[in-house]
Amino acid sequence: MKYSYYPGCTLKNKAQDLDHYARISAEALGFELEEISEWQCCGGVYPLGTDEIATKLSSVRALNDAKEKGQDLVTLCSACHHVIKRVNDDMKNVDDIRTRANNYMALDEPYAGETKVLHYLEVLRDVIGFDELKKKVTNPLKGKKIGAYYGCLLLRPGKLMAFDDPENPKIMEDFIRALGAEPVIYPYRNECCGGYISLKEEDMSKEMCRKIEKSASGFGADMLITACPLCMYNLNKNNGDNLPVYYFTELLAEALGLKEEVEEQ
Amino acid sequence: MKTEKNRAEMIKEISGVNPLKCMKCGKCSASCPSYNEMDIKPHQFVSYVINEDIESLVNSKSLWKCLSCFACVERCPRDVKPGKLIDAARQIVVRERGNTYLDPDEIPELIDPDTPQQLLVSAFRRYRR
Amino acid sequence: MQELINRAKELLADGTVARVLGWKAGDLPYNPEPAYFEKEEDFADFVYNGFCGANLSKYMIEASKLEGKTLVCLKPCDTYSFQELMKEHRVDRDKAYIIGVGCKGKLDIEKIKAMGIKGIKSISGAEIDDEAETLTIDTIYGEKSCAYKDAMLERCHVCKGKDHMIFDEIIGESKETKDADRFAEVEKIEAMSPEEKFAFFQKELSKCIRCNACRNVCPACSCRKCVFDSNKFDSAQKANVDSFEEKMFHIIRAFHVAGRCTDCGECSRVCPQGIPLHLFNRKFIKDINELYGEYQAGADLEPRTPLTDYRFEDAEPGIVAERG
Amino acid sequence: MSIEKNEEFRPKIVAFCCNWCSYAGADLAGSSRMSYSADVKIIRVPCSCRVNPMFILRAFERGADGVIMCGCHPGDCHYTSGNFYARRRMTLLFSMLDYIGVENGRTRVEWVSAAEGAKFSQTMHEFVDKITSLGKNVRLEDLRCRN
Amino acid sequence: MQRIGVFVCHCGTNIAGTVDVKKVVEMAAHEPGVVHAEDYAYMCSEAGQEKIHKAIKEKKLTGLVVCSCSPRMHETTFRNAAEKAGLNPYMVEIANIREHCSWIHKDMEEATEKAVILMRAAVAKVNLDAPLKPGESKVTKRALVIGGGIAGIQTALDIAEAGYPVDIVEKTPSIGGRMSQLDKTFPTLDCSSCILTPKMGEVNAHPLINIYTYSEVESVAGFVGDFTVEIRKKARSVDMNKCTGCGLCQEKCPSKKSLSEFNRGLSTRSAIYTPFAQAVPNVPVIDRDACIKFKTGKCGICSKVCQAGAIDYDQKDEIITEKYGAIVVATGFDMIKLDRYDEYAYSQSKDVITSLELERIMNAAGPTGGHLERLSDGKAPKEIVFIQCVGSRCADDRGKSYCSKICCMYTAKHAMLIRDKYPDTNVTVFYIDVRTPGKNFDEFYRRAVEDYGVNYIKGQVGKVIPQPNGKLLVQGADLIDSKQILKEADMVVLAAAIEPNEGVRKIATMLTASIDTNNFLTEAHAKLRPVESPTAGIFLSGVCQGPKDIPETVSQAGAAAVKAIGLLAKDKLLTNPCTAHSDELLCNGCSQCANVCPYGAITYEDKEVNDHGIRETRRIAVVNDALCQGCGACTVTCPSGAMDLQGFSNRQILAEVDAICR
Repeated sequence: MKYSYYPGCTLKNKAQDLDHYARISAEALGFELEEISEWQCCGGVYPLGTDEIATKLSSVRALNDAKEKGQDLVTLCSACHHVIKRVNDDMKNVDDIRTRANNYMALDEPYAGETKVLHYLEVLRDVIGFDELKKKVTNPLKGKKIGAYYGCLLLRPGKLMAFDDPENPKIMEDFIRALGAEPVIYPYRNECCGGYISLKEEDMSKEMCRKIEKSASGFGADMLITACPLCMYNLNKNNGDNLPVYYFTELLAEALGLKEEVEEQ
Repeated sequence: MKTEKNRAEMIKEISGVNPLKCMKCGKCSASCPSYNEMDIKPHQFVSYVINEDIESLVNSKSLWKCLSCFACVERCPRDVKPGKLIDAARQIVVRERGNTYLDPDEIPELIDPDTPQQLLVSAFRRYRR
Repeated sequence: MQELINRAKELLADGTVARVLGWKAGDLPYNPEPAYFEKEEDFADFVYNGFCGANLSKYMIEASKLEGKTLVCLKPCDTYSFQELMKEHRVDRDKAYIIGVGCKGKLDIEKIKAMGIKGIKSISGAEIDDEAETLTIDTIYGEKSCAYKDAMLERCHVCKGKDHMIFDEIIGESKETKDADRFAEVEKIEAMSPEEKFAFFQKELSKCIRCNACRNVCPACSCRKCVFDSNKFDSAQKANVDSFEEKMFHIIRAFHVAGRCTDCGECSRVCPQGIPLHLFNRKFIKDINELYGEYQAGADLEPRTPLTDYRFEDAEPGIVAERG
Repeated sequence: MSIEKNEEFRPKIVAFCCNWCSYAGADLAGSSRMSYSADVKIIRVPCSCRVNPMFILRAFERGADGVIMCGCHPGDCHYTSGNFYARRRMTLLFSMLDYIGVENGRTRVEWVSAAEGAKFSQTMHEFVDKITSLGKNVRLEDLRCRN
Repeated sequence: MQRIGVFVCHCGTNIAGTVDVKKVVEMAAHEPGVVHAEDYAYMCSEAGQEKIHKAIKEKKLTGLVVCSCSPRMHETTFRNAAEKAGLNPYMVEIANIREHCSWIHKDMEEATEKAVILMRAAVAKVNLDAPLKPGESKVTKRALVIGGGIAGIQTALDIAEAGYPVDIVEKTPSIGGRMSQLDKTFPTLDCSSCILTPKMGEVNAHPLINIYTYSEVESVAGFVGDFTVEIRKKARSVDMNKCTGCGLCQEKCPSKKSLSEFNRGLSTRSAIYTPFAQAVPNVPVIDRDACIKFKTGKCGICSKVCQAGAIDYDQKDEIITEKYGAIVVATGFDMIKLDRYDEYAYSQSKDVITSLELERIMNAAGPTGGHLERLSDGKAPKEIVFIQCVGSRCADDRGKSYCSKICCMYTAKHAMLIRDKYPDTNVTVFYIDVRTPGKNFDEFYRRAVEDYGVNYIKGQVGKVIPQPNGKLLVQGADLIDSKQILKEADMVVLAAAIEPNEGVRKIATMLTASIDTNNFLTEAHAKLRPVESPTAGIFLSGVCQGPKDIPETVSQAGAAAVKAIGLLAKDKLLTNPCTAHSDELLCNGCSQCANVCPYGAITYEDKEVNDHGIRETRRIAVVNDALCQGCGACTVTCPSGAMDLQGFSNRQILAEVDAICR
């Protein structure tokens, strides 16, 4: 199975781990991520203004690229996923945005939201299946108590992201279970880490991350996983190193027995 | 200079929000992680738009404290979703005056070796044009 | 054909049937007409060849009222009409002995004439036992020939299939003749601008002389008395003028048979003005297929047709404007 | 030589309303004083399923510029299922009119409940605007029927 | 040719203020068939009707057109007036020149022009009217009440007291409904079962009331006065006649792990059970999904211990067919599911509960024996937070658009009861608005605040955050003080929205009763006919029609009973004569019309006809006038126009079309 893959800016740089482990795990699980050629940055945040067009075009390009290949589009980074999924929804359902975006793009065939946007976790859940994943785990992460940190962008707005219950998600917990570890459910897993605000309002972000971390460790987590490089950065920067934070793909690779190979190489 | 009425209309148009649907339940303010940092609270944004007091909104520091975390958007029972109004007000600032909350010159001081690109990209999108 | 005649005679003789409904030769080599055969000697005129396009199922409405069984020869496509009429209690299955006759595509004399073949004396290659590849036509100007396919009725190019839906026995082979898209013509019109569409139908329908041939031949249009002939709607027919009345007639006619029309194509075949009347019926069939799911009238005996059925989630009428 | 009077185009619009929902909705629009154009004339029918395509074509033939049919919302029919049949009939009829080149804004179906006076008035506004923009129905009128 | 009289009403200035009524009268005189035209200030008044009477007599009128308000308002008035003067009432047509004309147009010229056209259309229709005679149908003097809650109980008692037999069909094993689950009732704080149980007993003992519990309506046929209903009596597995209600079987039943429906899943029950101690009838049922005997074939303990020999494992569902003249729907409500409101952590913490669950916890017969305790650890809560409007007043599809009406009051009740019984427990209520219209209601709420010190905070809660120490952190807004509040609570109670009981849509469909998008049954008129369904013979009682509290429910139950009694008291009903008829000379007998008839009113007969000298037997559609409701679906399906509708015939509607387009 082959998917178009949109890595996003940070995965080519600070978050290479997130990308790298995802790719080798995919291979082991029998699907392929074909990187979209010449993708452009999604912009990091979804432009809420209904009159914004230019800021949505990079997403449309990626989406159209996948459409032309007849593939579903897979993303990893929560922010990219959020932006691309919502732009896709606009292209499908908002006449005005679709018309104007297509006018800009001047494609051979207008793009109208045909591409299906999937998060990597959705591929694991809906295509591979967590039961199937469990069978492929060679190095179960026994004894690890892992708190899933969803953050805000993956889940909300629930109706558009259609990823999981926005107030009580379970996809990452099921993922953790499939890897052989124990998920720790804590109420702050869908609260914001502060996001881009950490640039100028460090204290606010610090306060938020502290709450997340306290809640998670209070419920017994000894590590957190995330799908977002910015969450990772904020959490790492602000938690007194008590609770290590990993990309979910890193644990996936570890459970599939691929991590050592990499390290050896 | 646009009138307050124009600017209120503009906010409604950019956001696609009808503030009259608000029933003043305060669930947005109850959900907001940045509540304490805000001078104009999320639920108050609605009445400021209804009352066409946009000048106060564009001068509010709340614009720069909102995380766009969509908690209010998710939970608003009336389809008002104040987060969208806040973003629209922010758009008015960055579009109208070329005013920004982030100057490229500030950047070197604000970053560290681990700062992900995503952070800069996102901040630029929200804070300036 | 001989097999058919022999079998018909046999069934007449043993009293299984009281009469046979088939075709007898006309005054020209290409215009056989429906006829009853009741005695052995009547069969001298019996024909069944490529020109026997007429759908005999409608005749069974009257035949059902006669004493005894009627042997009726039905081509595969005619059997759809017969089942539809059964569904509507218009024909009596017990009064029919159905011989499913083979069909290799029926011929359109207008097409042959359009090739410039005139003064026809006789035509060979159109018999049911022939391979149906080439027609050899003896004319007063000498012998001409043409490909069987090129002389086929439009409806045979979009044939529903060579299987009989209902029969007591089958005589003769049938051939798959479908080589065109059933809805291509409809799609072509759909793609036109409103002005072009209007001009197209205006041109076609202005030819209508309200001879009612389409209505009389149609197996679905079998009302005892047509609304256009009754005072129920104050809609008694008027003389042809270049105006709305004809459109109304043809739209309503198509609407009345929508969901019941098997697309047998008889309306277009018999129209003396050559109006492609099947384009109305087929538009409804296409819409029904697209909006309410694939449906072939006469393919089964389920009582509900698309217009006497519904789903909660059916499309709204606004879809017409939406799809433009 | 006579001077042609430049009269404003006033469309003739026939509205078929079911007795239970839409006619009552129109009554509510009236008692709430929600105005709409006087060009709309309502014919009361027991149910939208009573509307025969012949009625609609007849209206056009006699010079109507637009025909709208209103009924109970699907699922709320007073007779349980009438509007479902009406919906299929009208969908096919409208599609056919579109197919023969009639502007497809000249016909409309709208579901209006007895509680939706505002929607009734709004719908009539929109429909009248649409018909006004389409102008006179010249494609379907039977000139012989003109007085 | 008809002799038509046209009467134009001024309706004071309601019509005459915008429509030039004189002009309408003048124009009417030119219409074909019109022999009389006049106007009057109020046609519906005695004097107006007298004018009609006089004109009919003097001018020998055969048809009337009244240009006035909506026919929905006064058609019956004018039909009666015509009848009094000896004219067939169906020879009257109304031109609605008020609601459809004068009230919506401002320009006199425009409105007058339109009024004239509407008058013309009505005249055209009357010209084709034919006298119609309503048929008669009998009334079965028995009522069916669907639902055995307080609404159904009250309705049944009132009908039975008037002397008519009543059957109650109740889905669960006992009557009692939601009210039996409540602990105390507002605003008087009486004990709910103390006032309900006697009524349940009364119903049970009433000679004219028959209760079918553990039963459901399977199908409904017929029409007002003559419904035929099939009731499925589910297999109880216990013989109602033999059982003494001793309760030994429940005690000995080894399968005790099923969740108690009555206790909202907060406690368990045995597989053979009565829902609660005061159940009526006091006869248990076997839950076959939980019963070991049914699952494995082994066990049979209940049968062994039952001295009355009442256990019957072979009992089958039974279908009872009964005829009724009137049907009252009293199907009640339930709380919405909260799975889309997980910001309140309902599925994540046992200490977040709904108000109805709290009701059970507070009740002495409830899962905690009436002690207020946390379900997680059994500890007494010291800090309780109530959250209002959970799923009510919601614009998106997570919740309901309406106000559930009862929550403000019951929350005040809960707060007060807790503060009264456990004075050291603090109670905080997060509210959007406190809605207390009703006798002694606001006083009640104020008492909660003033006398019991309940802390009311105006603002919603954003999130309930379970803490590792088992507490619940409630993050809410205080809109008055402009503060975001973080409050640590031991228990959170959600005032979940109420919604009509599951299955009511199915029942409404069987009854052909209208139902709205929220699944509340629609009343025939919001103000003037609030307890009747638009479908004749169907009446509405209780929350199935809209949110209401107990006193309102009881009032409505009584009102529905009176309406049903009014119907049952009649010996005969006149049927609507506007029915479909098939012209036997045109009918093809094709069966298409029967396919679309929602009432099964069309059948086919082989009939000998004489078609202009040709005699033959034909299959002909025949309409049963008593069943036909006059929708007209068949008329459009009929291609030959054989099927036509009296009072709305093809030619009449076409005449109206022609008149409007003229």
